[in-house]
Amino acid sequence: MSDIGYRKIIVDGLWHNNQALVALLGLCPLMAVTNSLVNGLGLGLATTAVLLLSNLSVSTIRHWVRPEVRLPVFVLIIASFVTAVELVMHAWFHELYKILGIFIPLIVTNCTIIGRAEAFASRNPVLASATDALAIGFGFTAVLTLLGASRELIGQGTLLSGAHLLFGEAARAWEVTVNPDYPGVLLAILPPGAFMGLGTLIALKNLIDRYFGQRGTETAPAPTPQPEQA
Amino acid sequence: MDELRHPIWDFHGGLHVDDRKALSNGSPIRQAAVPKRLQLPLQQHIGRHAEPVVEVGERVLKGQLIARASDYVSANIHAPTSGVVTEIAELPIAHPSGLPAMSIVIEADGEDRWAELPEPIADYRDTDPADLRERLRWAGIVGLGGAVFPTSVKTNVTGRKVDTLIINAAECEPYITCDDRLMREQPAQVIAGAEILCHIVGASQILIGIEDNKPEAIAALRETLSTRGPDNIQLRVVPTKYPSGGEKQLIYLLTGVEVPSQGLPLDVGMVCQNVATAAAVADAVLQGRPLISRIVTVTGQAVAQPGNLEALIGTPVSDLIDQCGGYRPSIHKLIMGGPMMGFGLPSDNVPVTKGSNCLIAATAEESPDPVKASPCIRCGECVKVCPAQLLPQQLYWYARARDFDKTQDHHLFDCIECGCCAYVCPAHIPLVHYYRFAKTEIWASEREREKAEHARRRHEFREARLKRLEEERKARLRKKKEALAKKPEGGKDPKKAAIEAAMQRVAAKKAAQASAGVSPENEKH
Amino acid sequence: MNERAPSPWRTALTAAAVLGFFAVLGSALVGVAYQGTAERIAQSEREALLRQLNAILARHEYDNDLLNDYLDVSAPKRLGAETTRVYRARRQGKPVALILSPVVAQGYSGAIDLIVGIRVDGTLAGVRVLSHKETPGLGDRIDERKSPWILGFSGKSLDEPPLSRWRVKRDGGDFDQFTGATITPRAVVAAVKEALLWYRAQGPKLFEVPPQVEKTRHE
Amino acid sequence: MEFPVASSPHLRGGNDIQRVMGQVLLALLPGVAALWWYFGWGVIINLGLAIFTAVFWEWVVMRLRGRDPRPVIGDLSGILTACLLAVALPPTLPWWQTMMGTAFAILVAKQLFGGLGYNPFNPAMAGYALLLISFPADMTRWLEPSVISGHSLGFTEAWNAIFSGIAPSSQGWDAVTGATPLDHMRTELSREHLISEIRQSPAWGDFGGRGWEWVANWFLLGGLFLIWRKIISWRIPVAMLAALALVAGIFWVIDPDIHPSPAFHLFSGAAIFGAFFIATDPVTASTTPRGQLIYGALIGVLVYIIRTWGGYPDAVAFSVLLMNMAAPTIDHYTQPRVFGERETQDE
Repeated sequence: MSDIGYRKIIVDGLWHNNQALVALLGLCPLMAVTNSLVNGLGLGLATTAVLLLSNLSVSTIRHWVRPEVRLPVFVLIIASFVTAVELVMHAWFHELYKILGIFIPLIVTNCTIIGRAEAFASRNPVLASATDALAIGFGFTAVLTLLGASRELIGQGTLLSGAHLLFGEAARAWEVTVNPDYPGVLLAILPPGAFMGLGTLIALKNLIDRYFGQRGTETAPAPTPQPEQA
Repeated sequence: MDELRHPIWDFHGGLHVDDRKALSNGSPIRQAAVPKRLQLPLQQHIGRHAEPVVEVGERVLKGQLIARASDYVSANIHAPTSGVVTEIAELPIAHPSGLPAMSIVIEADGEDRWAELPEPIADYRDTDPADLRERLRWAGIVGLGGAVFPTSVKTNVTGRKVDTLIINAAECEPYITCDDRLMREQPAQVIAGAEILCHIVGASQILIGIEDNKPEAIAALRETLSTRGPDNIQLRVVPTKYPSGGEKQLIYLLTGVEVPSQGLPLDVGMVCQNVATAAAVADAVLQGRPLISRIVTVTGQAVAQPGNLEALIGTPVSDLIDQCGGYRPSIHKLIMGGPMMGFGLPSDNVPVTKGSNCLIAATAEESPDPVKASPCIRCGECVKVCPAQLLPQQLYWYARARDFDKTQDHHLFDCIECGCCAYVCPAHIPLVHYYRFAKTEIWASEREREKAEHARRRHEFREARLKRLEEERKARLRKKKEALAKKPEGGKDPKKAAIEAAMQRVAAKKAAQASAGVSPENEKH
Repeated sequence: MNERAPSPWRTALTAAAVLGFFAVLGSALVGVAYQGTAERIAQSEREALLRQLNAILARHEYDNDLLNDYLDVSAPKRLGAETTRVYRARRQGKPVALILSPVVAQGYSGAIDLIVGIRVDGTLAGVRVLSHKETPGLGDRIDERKSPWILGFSGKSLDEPPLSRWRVKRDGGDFDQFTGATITPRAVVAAVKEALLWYRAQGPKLFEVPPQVEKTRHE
Repeated sequence: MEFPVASSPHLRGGNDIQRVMGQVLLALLPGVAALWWYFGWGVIINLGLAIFTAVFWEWVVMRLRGRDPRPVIGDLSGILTACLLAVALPPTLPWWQTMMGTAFAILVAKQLFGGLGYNPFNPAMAGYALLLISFPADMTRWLEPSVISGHSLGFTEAWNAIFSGIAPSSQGWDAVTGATPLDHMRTELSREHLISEIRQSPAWGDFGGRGWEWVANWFLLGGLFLIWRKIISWRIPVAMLAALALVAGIFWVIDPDIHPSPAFHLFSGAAIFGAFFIATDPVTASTTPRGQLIYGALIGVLVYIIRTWGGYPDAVAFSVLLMNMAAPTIDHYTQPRVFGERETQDE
């Protein structure tokens, strides 16, 4: 346990074990809120916050919790943090909170969080667990943001619309309109667009993996990724 | 008219194909010339191959038994003419696999001298059906419609009640006219055979099913029937539709009774025999002749003079083609059997066998080469024509995906491989090919499973036996120790004791084997 | 561990204790978070509501505590909703405008909640959509984020245009409909007209009622 | 002599996919001609655009997959998809929308799933749904039939409208476009007009809208041709139309003032076209005989439900796509009884 490669934790969390693209976890909120960049980013950050807090606490208490009550305890911890995060968002990001609606409390059901608590934090030291939480969280956030951005761009031809919801009034001007005459492909911001968008992102990731995988074998034997030491 | 009083039930699906029978149905049956060299494969029937009873160099007479049925489901083979056995070897035969098979080769001496034949049984009505079946078994008669199942086995209805004998005269495949000609020229022979079969299976009535595209044959049979006394034979004319000659389809057409899925006609109290088989039965019983020849339709656009030949079993296909004027230059394919269910011959250097009812020398227009299959569009044409009411496109889908459990759920084994689905398929998918593939795979895995099961059982027996032997050995050692302890001085000669012990061991081993039911032979395979 | 198996009772009790401990801990965390945010949340709610109202009536046009000067009225026939809250804007004690929330219109696929501001002289201060279920791309252009159509109500009254022309153009009125969708704008126009008619009937006396205590019926 | 061998049967029926698709294309002709008559040249331009796009993308995909594109384009299935889609589009739809819808139909709905035979959803309707959801305003902007407006779009007018967005009249789009009968009916009903009042408008014919009902009739003719040629089975269209008529009939009997008659439902919108040309797409429909009845009937019921209570005026595309998803399940539970299988046999 002492020689955990932080580099590997980070790369796995962001890419090889990306929760949205590889593990296909947390898809319900992912599909539902990614109709704009800001919504995606907002939910991604909220999820990351919960993930970090839950990983930290689970890792801290990992030696004291009996196996038979482990899962209920984890759920308790996660639910508490989610409620706290929800309250905080309600207080300081009111409009975004209204838009994200039910998906904030639903973070509690996001399998990523209980999954990381169980698979990683309950077996690894605190610092490693925090790293894992951040890597996984940012990996998830990146997908949400990317999906939100592409759906927003295709759907209504803008980027960063509603940035003030997250970054304050000053960000109102950040909104980019690519082409004012763009009619917008509504399908992209409606639910079917989420499925197609996510499918395309998964395909893209596989394509990139294959491309580098092939190139790697052609030039030099790339270090084969070790199976995760859990 | 009998047939008018009875409804004809129409089965689901089927095809109206151009029957192309006019090519050959006008030609009376001719005797084919006795070839110089005859090749008789040991397996011309369903079941185990026959065992040769002659040796190379041996002289044989016409009708002499040259290979004996080696099992219950097997058939005798007789010499079709007199001559010398010159070879017993693996030679190419007419078989879809294209693989060679063990055959007996006879060099004809041209004398065509008959061997001594068994007495005719003229009073067959007073003869025990078992004796008549024995005669059919001796004569090596198999189903001549193409199925080549031993007739003596099929007519063994011991313990089952049979009320109807169906005589299959439908001859539904295009091109084939050998049964048609037989009925036109020898109707009495056919009827006589039917009556003998009726007596053997103990049926109370005979129904002859014939397609309405053979008016002359219908007339000839009717004429013969009209001169007969008892009225238990009915001729029923069915509309021409392929595959009305399928056993289950014909039974349904004539009686409205469905043979159960994966069952036999016997399950509904019926036995079905082909007309040519009936004629062969009449030959065997009334004249004591074995099955050494059959009528073969030689037809197709690419043969000069299509016709029907009575050919000795073992005659090379090329001989028959030559006797019909040879190929035309447009020859493209040679098919044995009907165009729907027959198989392509890679070469004409193969013999006619008991099941060879037809040879089609086809031009490319008649029988085009398969084109590249397109994807299935699930149009459902195959569902419409399937006489077994299957879902051919689903079967295809699962067979292709090697999901054989699903193919069986979709009743793969009710498929009669009639080819209707492939005929109508707009995507040109060789559907029947996929079904055969799936069936073969399932059979193979079944055999594997049986083998594994067998091996497992054997292993268990062996383990049990070894354990018992070990226990016995320990017990003996204990006894010996006790005996030694009791009699330290030893009343017996130690050598003698050792021999006795060895003998005991052998006896124990034998007993163990016997109790486990494993004989050394069984252990070998 | 292996030699001395703990009694099942002991195991269960320890487990229960651990679970209980974390339950208390979690509740404490939520409690603290609630305490820390309650005030801020209330403030955010007020700010959000005020932003909505200010979008209709600019901040500088009134000087009273708008959020606390309201009536709850029930006029379902005119305003579409069982209860509509009426905020009363005043400047130096004089009536300026009423803001009605919600006014409900029956759209193509369900209710459309509107917020309608009416100045004391009977002209419209503004109309906005609070929520709707209209078909994306067709009826949803009543939303100011999709098209400026809804902003066109500002300054209109029952005299300008005249009452008979409070319809969409297709029906011979003054208001644009959207291509492909007539039902939605028609419903909104009708609802706004009804709200104005309600105001005309109730008149300035609405400003005289003391701030909300009970629901009063004003048909 | 040596001969080539092949698997039985050695005979071939004359059927092939190209012939099937070709006959469906042929059967579209009367309906297309009627559309052209009532709505002008835009119909033909749309067809051309869609066919061009479909062929282009099929060619590209086959090249990318390293296969010969000719047999795939030659089986006419892509062209048929393009035609079915184009026929359903408003005749002045901007060119890039037509091309986008066709590209989606061919690339995503058909080729991404593996091409002809592997697509779970009807490609033409998938393309249609994409366009309707994305551009509902353009997609519901239909010209008035020439029998009402007294004017049929000439080639140049249609060309300009499609490629430059120039309205084919000096008074703008509103002067030449109108609500489709279904849309009109629903709008008027929402204003609490009675059907007897609504039907007094000259825009109404015998069953549905003037002009529109004749388009439906000509598609019906093409559909009957397909049944006669045994290209499609009667089950799906009959079940679909009967179910639609039955449900509409029930409501109509309850209150004919606010529920349009069954005949209106049958001869308006895409009911007839959909029943014969869309729902019957063999790849995506149910294939068992009983399954086809269920599949068709459920489409009919869904059409009524979505038309009456849904967010879009017509419903054939959505109903068909929804039932496409259900087709494999329906097939599974409606396998025909195999010859000789006992009725009582439990499985």
